[in-house]
Amino acid sequence: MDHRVALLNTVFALDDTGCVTCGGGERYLIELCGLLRELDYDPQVWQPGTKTHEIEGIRVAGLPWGGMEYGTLPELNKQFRERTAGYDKFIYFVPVLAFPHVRPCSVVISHSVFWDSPLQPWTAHGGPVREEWLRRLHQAVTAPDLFVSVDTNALNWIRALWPGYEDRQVYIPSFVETGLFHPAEQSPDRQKTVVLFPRRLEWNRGLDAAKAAALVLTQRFATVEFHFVGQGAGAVTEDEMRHWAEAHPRCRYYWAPMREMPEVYRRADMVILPTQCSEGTSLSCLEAMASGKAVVCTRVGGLTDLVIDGYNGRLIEATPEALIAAIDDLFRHPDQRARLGAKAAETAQCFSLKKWRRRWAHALSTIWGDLHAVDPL
Amino acid sequence: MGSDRRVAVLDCLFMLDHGRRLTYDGGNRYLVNLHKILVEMGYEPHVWQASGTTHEYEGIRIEGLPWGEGEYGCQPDLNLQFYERTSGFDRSIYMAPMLPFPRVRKHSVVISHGIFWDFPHEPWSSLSGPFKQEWLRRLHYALTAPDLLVSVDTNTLNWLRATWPGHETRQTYIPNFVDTALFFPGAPNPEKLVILYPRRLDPSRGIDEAKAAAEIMCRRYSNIEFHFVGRGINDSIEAEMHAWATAHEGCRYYWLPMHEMPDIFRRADIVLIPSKSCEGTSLSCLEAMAGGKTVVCGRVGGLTDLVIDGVNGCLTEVTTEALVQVLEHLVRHPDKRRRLGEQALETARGFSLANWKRRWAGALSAVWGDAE
Amino acid sequence: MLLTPCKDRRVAILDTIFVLDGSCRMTYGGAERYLILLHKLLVDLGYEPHVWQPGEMTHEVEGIRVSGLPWGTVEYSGIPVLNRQFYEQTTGYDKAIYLAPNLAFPFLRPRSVVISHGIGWDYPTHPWITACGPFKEEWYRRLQFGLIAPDLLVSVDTNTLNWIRALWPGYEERTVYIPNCVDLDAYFPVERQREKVVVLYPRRLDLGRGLDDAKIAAQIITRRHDFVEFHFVGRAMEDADEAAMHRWVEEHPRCRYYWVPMHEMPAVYREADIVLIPTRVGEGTSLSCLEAMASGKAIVCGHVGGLTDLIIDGLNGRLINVTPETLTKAIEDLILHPETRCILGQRALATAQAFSLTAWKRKWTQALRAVWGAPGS
Amino acid sequence: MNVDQPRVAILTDYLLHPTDSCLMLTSENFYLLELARFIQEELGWSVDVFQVSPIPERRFNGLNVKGIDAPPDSNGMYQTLNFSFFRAGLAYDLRIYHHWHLAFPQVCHRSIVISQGIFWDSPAGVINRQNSVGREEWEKRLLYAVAAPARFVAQDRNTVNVIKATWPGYEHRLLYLPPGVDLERYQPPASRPAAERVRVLCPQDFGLEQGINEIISLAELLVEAAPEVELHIVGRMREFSTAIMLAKRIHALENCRFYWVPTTHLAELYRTFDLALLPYRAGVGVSIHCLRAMACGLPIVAGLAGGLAEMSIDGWNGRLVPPGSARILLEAVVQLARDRDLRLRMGENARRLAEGYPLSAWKRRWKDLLERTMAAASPGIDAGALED
Repeated sequence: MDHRVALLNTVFALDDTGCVTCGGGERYLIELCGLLRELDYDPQVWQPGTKTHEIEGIRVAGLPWGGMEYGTLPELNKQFRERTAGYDKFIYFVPVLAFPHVRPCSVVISHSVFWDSPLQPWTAHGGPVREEWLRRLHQAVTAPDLFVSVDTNALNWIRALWPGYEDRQVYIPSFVETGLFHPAEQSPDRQKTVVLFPRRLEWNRGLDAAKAAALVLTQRFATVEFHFVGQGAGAVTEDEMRHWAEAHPRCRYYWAPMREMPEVYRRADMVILPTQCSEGTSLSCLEAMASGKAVVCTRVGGLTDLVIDGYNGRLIEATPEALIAAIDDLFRHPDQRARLGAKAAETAQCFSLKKWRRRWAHALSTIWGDLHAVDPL
Repeated sequence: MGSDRRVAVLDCLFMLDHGRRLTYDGGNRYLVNLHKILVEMGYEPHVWQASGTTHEYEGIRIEGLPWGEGEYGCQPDLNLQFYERTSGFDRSIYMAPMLPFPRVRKHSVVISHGIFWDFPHEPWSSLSGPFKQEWLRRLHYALTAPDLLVSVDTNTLNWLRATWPGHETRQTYIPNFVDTALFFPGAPNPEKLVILYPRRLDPSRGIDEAKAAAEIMCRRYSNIEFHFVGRGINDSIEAEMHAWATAHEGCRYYWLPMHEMPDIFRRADIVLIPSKSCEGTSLSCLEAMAGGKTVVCGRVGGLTDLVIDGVNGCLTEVTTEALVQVLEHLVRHPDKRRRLGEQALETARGFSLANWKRRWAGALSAVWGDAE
Repeated sequence: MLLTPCKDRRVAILDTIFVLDGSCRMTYGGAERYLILLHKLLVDLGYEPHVWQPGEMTHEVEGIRVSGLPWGTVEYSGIPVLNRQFYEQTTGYDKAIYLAPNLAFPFLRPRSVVISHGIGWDYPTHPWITACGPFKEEWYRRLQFGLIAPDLLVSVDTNTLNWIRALWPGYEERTVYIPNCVDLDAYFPVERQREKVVVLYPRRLDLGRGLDDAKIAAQIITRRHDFVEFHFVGRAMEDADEAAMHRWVEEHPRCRYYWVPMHEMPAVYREADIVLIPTRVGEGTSLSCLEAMASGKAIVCGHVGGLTDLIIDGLNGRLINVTPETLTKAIEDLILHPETRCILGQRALATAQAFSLTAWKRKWTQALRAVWGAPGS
Repeated sequence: MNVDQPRVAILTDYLLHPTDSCLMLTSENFYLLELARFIQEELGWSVDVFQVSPIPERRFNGLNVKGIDAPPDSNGMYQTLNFSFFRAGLAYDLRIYHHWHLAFPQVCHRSIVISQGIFWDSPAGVINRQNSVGREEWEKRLLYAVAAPARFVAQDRNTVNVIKATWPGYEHRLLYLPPGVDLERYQPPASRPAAERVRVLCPQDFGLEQGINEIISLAELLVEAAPEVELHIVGRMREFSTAIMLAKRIHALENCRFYWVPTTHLAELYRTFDLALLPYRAGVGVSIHCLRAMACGLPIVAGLAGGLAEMSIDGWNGRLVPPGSARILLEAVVQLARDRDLRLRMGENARRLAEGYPLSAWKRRWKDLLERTMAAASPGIDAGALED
């Protein structure tokens, strides 16, 4: 049996020094490669680019990638197909990579319904452009042997549009390292209440709603502090954010490397994820939950797979008003905060890395088990 | 191709064996004459049509075929029945444009009698969306799949070229014919000026405009007579026409068997062909021209292949005002009438049966390559 | 959103069929229960609701005035004539509620609210999913109108809202998620020790609800484990189907079929150990699921529609892609592990607390205030 | 469900006549019986067949044949049949859709769809009679039946190529699994002595596109052109009344006969012929008739259609002719009838070609496919969710 697995990725985000910046996608990929190794597979990653990198022990080779068409990368897809002619197991890291060609025994991963934004060109378009985009999406969803979705949202969306392919679809929610992210042993400083926004500084992650809430609530309560912890799309965004935070009392902006994040979560009293769109089962949300924090999430995408409103967190409408009301409520009721946080920690156990690995191992065995090698002719 | 001389001919509604109403349509005459050519060329034509029985018409044996449901103006079941029955045949002719769908034999010819989908009341003209598309798809197949498309007018070919260009090498223009032995000039009625409408009583043939013009003209001129000669598609239309003619002085309505038509033409002074649509190189027009009459035609379909305005007849918009204007002009200028009539006669000679046969023989030998 | 306060307290409500003409008999399905609750809430808030439905007669049931309207025919899943009649009848009203999106086409009263009970077209044999071309487009057009044209869309699950967002983004401001609720006084757990294990299927007898899968699972499991009983409790759409079900249970030992009036259902749930909600298609935040949760039962759900808003796999129940195999496996796991059953049941009960009637009323009150302004002001 | 003995449900349209208990003698049904027998006898699994019929249950040839009373709709689609089978099929471990057009709108999990060839390539076919909306719908559903099941079995290369050209990007879901012929049973005779008469085998399912009218026209032409040739139309029609009509037409032809024989006698019968004529026009996958005839050492005259082209190399093991013309058939048949050496040489080649399709290989491939499909665990449940 050939143990090699060819994996096509969009691109590992690299910072200026050539080190990988750990966004959710990158962490997912690194964990997945780790799991594959443990299962005795040998993962090889390709991505658009010209150079070959070695990232966390994973060999990442560059491929010419041509241009983008209707959100897909046909040239990259073709190059990948040609370079991996000798392989017989494949993973396409996002659906747009799985067009026009998928190989037998291939897996495609959906990380979210990413096209639910009014700014997303394909949903905004009508007519033949949208139809063509949908056709390609349909193919990327139905052609692979296994479609792995991190949330039920994508599966339900697909079912309501193209029903009848459920048998080859599987829901594997994201993971959290419960060993790293765990509740604090002592309760945090009672003098202040820290509201944490642990996301990238992006509109679709709800940055604007969070800022609006910070303005109102720091005015309203003298003991509230807002911490914005995350990178921006560039230095300019981050500088802007820094200036903004400096201009507003008890608003702070910084970012911490991955290894310090557990502590950042533990220091918070509540965590807000006011996502506007394009969300799966967010790693940040899971980490906050594993840290035993009360989370305030919008009811967008995969967040509803993690949070049940009033049971293990708050699920709110995606407006600043709703966000303010929810934070206000939690601020006034520390007991509720504690209760939700405890339930959240319990919930996070269902999304442990260990379970995630077992889910993936099982899913892969259904298509890559010994009996499922390529059909001989 | 082998030595088999048989030709399978599929006709749609050569003779309606249920209604017993012969409409003396051009189609019948066309088939009879085509049959004659085929026999003369040494072929053995076998004719099928949608019918429950087998019968004979002018010496032609016509076999019936089940025809199934009409779909999008086609009779696919009739077509398939024909296909199966003629498995031993090497040559076939489809007498009307929609008949070749969905399947044609090799070495087949289809005949277009003119564009018939340019009338808003025609069921397929007014459709849109997928139904129209499907109708067009079938029309496209029927006109492009056979080895040869014979069109009676240039209008059809021009439309096809503009719509689906690139098929020109498999298309040919064979205008209709007139039997000049039957249709020849004669002296009209000296007392009255007779204006003849020799067509079916059909809106697409301009019957309503002709009637309105007749009313006006008869009011203005006492020495004019309008003759409407043709059948309606049902009894009530004919009864209505009778009532109308009785109520209007100078207007007459009747219809006659085919063999008496040459005489009718001879007795007329002016012949009206006020078609608004669905027209090829009209036989009636050719017959009137062969009779040396002044023809007044609508500017549609194949009529423009026959008539050049002011040279051998008049072409006009089909509105009551326009018809009245043209007719008045002709009534007042007998010289012009005579001149146009002479030129019409001259023109008609070019559309003789002999020429028609020669054209057909040429076309068939080109596609079948084995005329004796 | 219109915030103009209105003096008129009347609310026009359009329902499909609430009371059957001639019998005065109500079919206590989920939709009927919803209407009763909503009607009561409106009255409590000081409104005067008036219900219309297709039919010829006027009824008074449970204190609700119901008037009949001519309905014409069904077109593209909608009832345009009924909609038009309702519109004409309620010209004096300035508040309206449409109990389903297909009722809200083509005419809408100002300040109208539409309720979505979940996505019902997510299966290949759905009449409009199987359609194509312009007909399908027309169906989509009307569906979209019914969902987004009213001033407020109340959805019982996040799935519907996420689906809409990914297909027609930009309408989020006019939508709100109000999950269904459960009467925690009526549905509660009991302590019990016994030998046998009762598996309950408390749904309508319907393929989409997983009846066929449940029957096969019952057959296999009762053969393997003699201490397990299966109870199928629910009505079918047709008498013949009920008769067939009666025959089926006679042939299968330890399988039972019956149905009970609404008020006896809590006892039926209490009697069970495991509850199956093996939905394949067309589900919102199922009342049956909530009732089972409130009864503290271990639940096996299909990962479909709104069920993922209620259940987190392995935390407070099981989520599976329903086939006879997966269902059998999930049930068997629970049969063999009483302690797991117990934990899942406890957590389900805790979760159910978040879906109380009080919470539901609060959410509805807020939502209505947003579109109608404060009542009586 | 017995773990030890998996249960297989096969869906077809008509294995038996819907009301009379006779087998519809078509190439596809021979295939189905062979497959069912193989699964039952050699894999030891159980098989039930579902088909269109008002009769709920019948026994045929050791098979339970279950009827679903659901004829096709006006678009030629078997929606109701498919749906009823979807429900009934849940109780089985593995499902086989014996025809492509039966596998929509919904296939069960763990299903195999078999294509019997490209069935819409006739102008007279059901798809060509639809408008654009109807054709779009057909296309959508045909793609669904390729993309949704666990495996889509194509028996001929034509199907593979058409799918590749129509929906590029789905070819990996196909499994090319050519048919097999029992080479022991279907063998050429020890010798073919020269005879006066030339006997032509015309195996027919009487499908719309199998050229029965060309055969009859050929018979008429042969009276003059080659009176020594006799045509034997072998097969059974679905409807008795149409069979009578056909028999009457054929009765008038002295050089043409029409009959059928039980499957057990087929091999023996086939050996007595000199060549086989399959003037199929369209709608054909691989033809088991063709393979059997070749295995018996008969040169074939075949129409250039569907999967037949794969079996016939013009001038080597027979003639591959453009379909639809009796005259072209005449030329090919007369050529072979007049030249005994050519016939024998081509017959040997035909046998050689058939030897490339042994039944054993077919069985091995099916066994492999069935076992793989059977062994596939469902990804639809997280087996470890309840563990720590």
